[in-house]
Amino acid sequence: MDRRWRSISIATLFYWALWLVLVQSFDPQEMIAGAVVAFFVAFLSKGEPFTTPINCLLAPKRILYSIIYVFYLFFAIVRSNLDVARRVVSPSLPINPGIVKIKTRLKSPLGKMILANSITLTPGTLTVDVRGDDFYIHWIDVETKDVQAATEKIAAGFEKYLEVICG
Amino acid sequence: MADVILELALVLAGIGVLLASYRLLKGPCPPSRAVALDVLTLITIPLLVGAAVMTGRAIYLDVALVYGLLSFLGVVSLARYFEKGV
Amino acid sequence: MDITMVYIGTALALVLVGLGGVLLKRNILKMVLALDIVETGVNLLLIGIGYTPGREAPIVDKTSFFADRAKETVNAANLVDPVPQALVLTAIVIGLGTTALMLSYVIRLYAQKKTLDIREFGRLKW
Amino acid sequence: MAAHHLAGALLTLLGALFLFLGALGIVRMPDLYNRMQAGTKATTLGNILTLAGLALYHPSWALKIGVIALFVLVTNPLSSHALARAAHGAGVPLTEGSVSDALAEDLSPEGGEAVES
Amino acid sequence: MIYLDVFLCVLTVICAVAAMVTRKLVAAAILAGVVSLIVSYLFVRMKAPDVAMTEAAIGAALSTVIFLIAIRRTEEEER
Amino acid sequence: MKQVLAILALLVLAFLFAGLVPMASKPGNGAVGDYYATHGIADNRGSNLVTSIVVNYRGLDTLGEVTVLFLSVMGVGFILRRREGTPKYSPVPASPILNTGANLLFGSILLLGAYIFVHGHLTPGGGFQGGSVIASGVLLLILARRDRELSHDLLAWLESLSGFGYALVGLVGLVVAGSFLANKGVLPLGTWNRLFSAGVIPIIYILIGLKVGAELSTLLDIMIREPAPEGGGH
Repeated sequence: MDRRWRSISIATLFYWALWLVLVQSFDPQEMIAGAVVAFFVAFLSKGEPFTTPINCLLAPKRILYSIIYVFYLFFAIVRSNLDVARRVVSPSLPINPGIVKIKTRLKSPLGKMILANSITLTPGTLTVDVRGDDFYIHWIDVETKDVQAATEKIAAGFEKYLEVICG
Repeated sequence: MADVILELALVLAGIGVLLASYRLLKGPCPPSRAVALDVLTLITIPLLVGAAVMTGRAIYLDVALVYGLLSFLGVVSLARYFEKGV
Repeated sequence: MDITMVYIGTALALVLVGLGGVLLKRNILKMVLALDIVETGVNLLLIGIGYTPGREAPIVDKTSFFADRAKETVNAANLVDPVPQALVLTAIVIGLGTTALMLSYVIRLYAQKKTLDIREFGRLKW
Repeated sequence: MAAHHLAGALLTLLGALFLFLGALGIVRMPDLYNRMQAGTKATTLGNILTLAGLALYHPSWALKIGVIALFVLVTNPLSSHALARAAHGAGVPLTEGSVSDALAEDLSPEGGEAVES
Repeated sequence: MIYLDVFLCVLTVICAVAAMVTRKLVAAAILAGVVSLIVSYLFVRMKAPDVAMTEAAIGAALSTVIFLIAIRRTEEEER
Repeated sequence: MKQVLAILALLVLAFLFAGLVPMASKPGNGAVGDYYATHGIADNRGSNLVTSIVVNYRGLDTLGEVTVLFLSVMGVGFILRRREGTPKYSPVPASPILNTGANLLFGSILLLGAYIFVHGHLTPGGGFQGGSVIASGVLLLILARRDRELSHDLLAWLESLSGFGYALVGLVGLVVAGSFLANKGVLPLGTWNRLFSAGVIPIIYILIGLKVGAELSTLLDIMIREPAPEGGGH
C-alpha cells in the first residue's frame, strides 16, 4: 500500500467521523451511506489534509502536544482579546501599530499555516504576508523592531509545540 | 431569568450589527467595507444558531453550518479581487 | 401590527429600490445589480405571503405534527405554506444563472465600446 | 429552570459582549489593519463563546455546534490574512504614527523609505 | 427578537438604497452581499430553512464573486 | 424627461404596494399548500415537504428549471468563448497560507455538500443547495490555487450523465407506474424519517446535486478565465 492510498484511507476515516457528527445517529443506513460518501470525498480531494508528512499521526507525544497546544492557544486568545478590548474601550485609543518581520523555524506548509492562523487569531498580531520563512506581522503595539526579539515575543510560544506536532 | 439574559445578548449583538453597518455604509475604502462584511457574517452565525435554539428544532442548525463554512469565501474572493487575482 | 406586514413591506421596498435602480441608473452593471436586488425582494415577498406567525417549518420530523399517525396525514394548520418555498428554492439558483448570463453580456459589450453607459448603446434599440 | 440554562445564557452574553466590542473596534480604529485587529478577531472569540453558551443551553446539539465553531475557527483567520495581504498589496496605507513597515521596506528595491501614510 | 427582525428589515432596505446610490461598484457588490446575508437570516425567521440555505450558499460567495469578476473585466467606477 | 416619468412611475408603484401590504399578509395556506402539507407524507414519505413538492409533485417543472440553468451556463460559455491563445488564470498567486487552507477545507466543503443533498428528503437542503455548496468548494480551489486545472471533460461528463439519469428515472416511472417521474410503485417507499426512504426522491436529488454542482463550477471557471482588459487603468 503506497503513500497515496494510505493518506486516502486516513482521510476517509476522518470524513466518515465528520459525517457521523453531522447526522448525529448510528443508524446503519447512515453509516453505510457515510462510508461511501466519505470515500468519494477523500478520493476527490486526494486524501488532502493527511498527505503532508504526519505519517505517525498516532504517536502519543504528538497527541499530547496537540491537546496542550489547543489549551495554550485558547488562553492566548482570551488573554489578548482582553488586551484588545481594553484598547478599544479606552477613550484615548492607546495603539502603537506597525509591521514587523519574524523568522520561523517551521518547514512544512501545514505547520506554517497553523502558525500563521494562530498568530492571526491572537489579537494584537495579524499575519499580513508570508514569504518563505519570513512572516510579516502587523502588531498593534510594537515593542521591538528587531527580527530576533520579535520572533521571540510573537511566535516562539507556538513554535515550541508546533515543531513537535507537524515539523 | 435565562431568557432575559439571552434577550440581552441579542440586544448587544443587534448593537454590534448597527456599528458594523455604520462602517459598512461609511467605510472610506472598499477593504474597510470588506472588514465590516466579515464582522457582519460573524455576528450572523450566532444569530442563526440562536434562532435554532429558540425554536428548539435541529433543522435550522444546518443553515448555520452552511453559513459557517461558506461565509469566509465572500471575503476571500474580495481579497483576491483587491490583489487583482480574480 | 403583524410581523408579516413588516416582512412584506421590506420585500416590496426592496423591489421598489431595485426598480428605481433599473430605471434611473445609466451603468449597465449597476442595472444588473439592481435586478439582483429586485429578485431578492420578490423571493422575500413570496416567502412572506406563505408565512403565518406561530406555524412551523414544513419539515415533518416529529410525530407531534401528525393528525393521524396510522393514515400518515399531517395537521396542515401547524405548518407554513410549502409551495412558495419550493418555488423560491429553484428561483434563486436559476437567478444566479441568469445573472451570470447578463454579466457575460456586460463584459462583451464593454469589450466592444469601452464604456458601460447605456446611452452609448442606442444602436441596439429596436 | 435548570442550572445549565443559566450558565449557557451567561456565556452567550459574554460572547455577545465580545461581538459588540469587535464591532465597536471597527468603528473606532483609525486604519484598516487596526480595524481587522479589533474587528475580525474579537468577533472570533465572541463567536466561539456564544456558540459554547448556546451548546450549553441545548446540550444535545453540542457536537454539531462544535463543528460550526471549528469551521469558524479555521476559516476566519484565513480570510483575515487574505484580506490583510490583499490590502497591503493594493497599497492601503497604514495610519499616521505607525512605527514601522518592514514589508514595504523589503519590497521596495532600495530598502529605504516606508510607504506614504 | 421581533425588534431585532424589524431593525434588520430596515437595515436591509438601507443597504439596498446605499448599493444603488454609491458610485463605487465594488462597494455596491459588497452591499448587495450584505442584503442577501440579512435576507437569509430573515428566511430562517420566516420558517423557510430550505430557502435560507439556498440563499446562504448562493449569496455568501457565488453571486458576489461573479459580480467581482464582471467588475474586474469592465471598470470600477461608475461614470 | 424620462427621469421624471420614471420617478412618477415609481411613486405610483409605491402607492400600489402600500395598498398591497395588508392584502398580502393574510394568514393561512393556499388550498394546494394545504393538500401537499396534509398528504405529503402519505404520498411520498419524505419528511421534507418542500423536497416532495420540488422533486415529486412538481418534478417536471424542476426538470425544466435544471434545463434553464444548463442553457444559461451554455449561453455564458458561448458568449465568453475564447478566441485565441491558451486560457490562463490570472498571474497573481495567492498567499501560500490560503493555498494550504484551501487544501485543508476542500474535502470538508465537498462532504457538507454531499451531506446536504443526500439528506434532502429529511432535513432542509437538497440538490440545489448541495450543488451550490460544491461549486463554492470549487471556487475556493480556483481562488487559492493556480496550478490545479479543472478538468472540463470530467465536469461535462458528470453533468450530462446526471441529466440523463434524471430523465431515465422519469422514464422508468412512466413505464412502471404509468406517469413520468412517478414515485409510488417504482421503489419501495420505506419508513418515515430514515435515510433509505421516499422512493426515488433521494436518487433524483443526488443527480440534481451533481448536475447543479458541475454546471455552476463550469460557469465560474468560464467566467474567471476570461482575460481582464490590458491596462484598464485599475
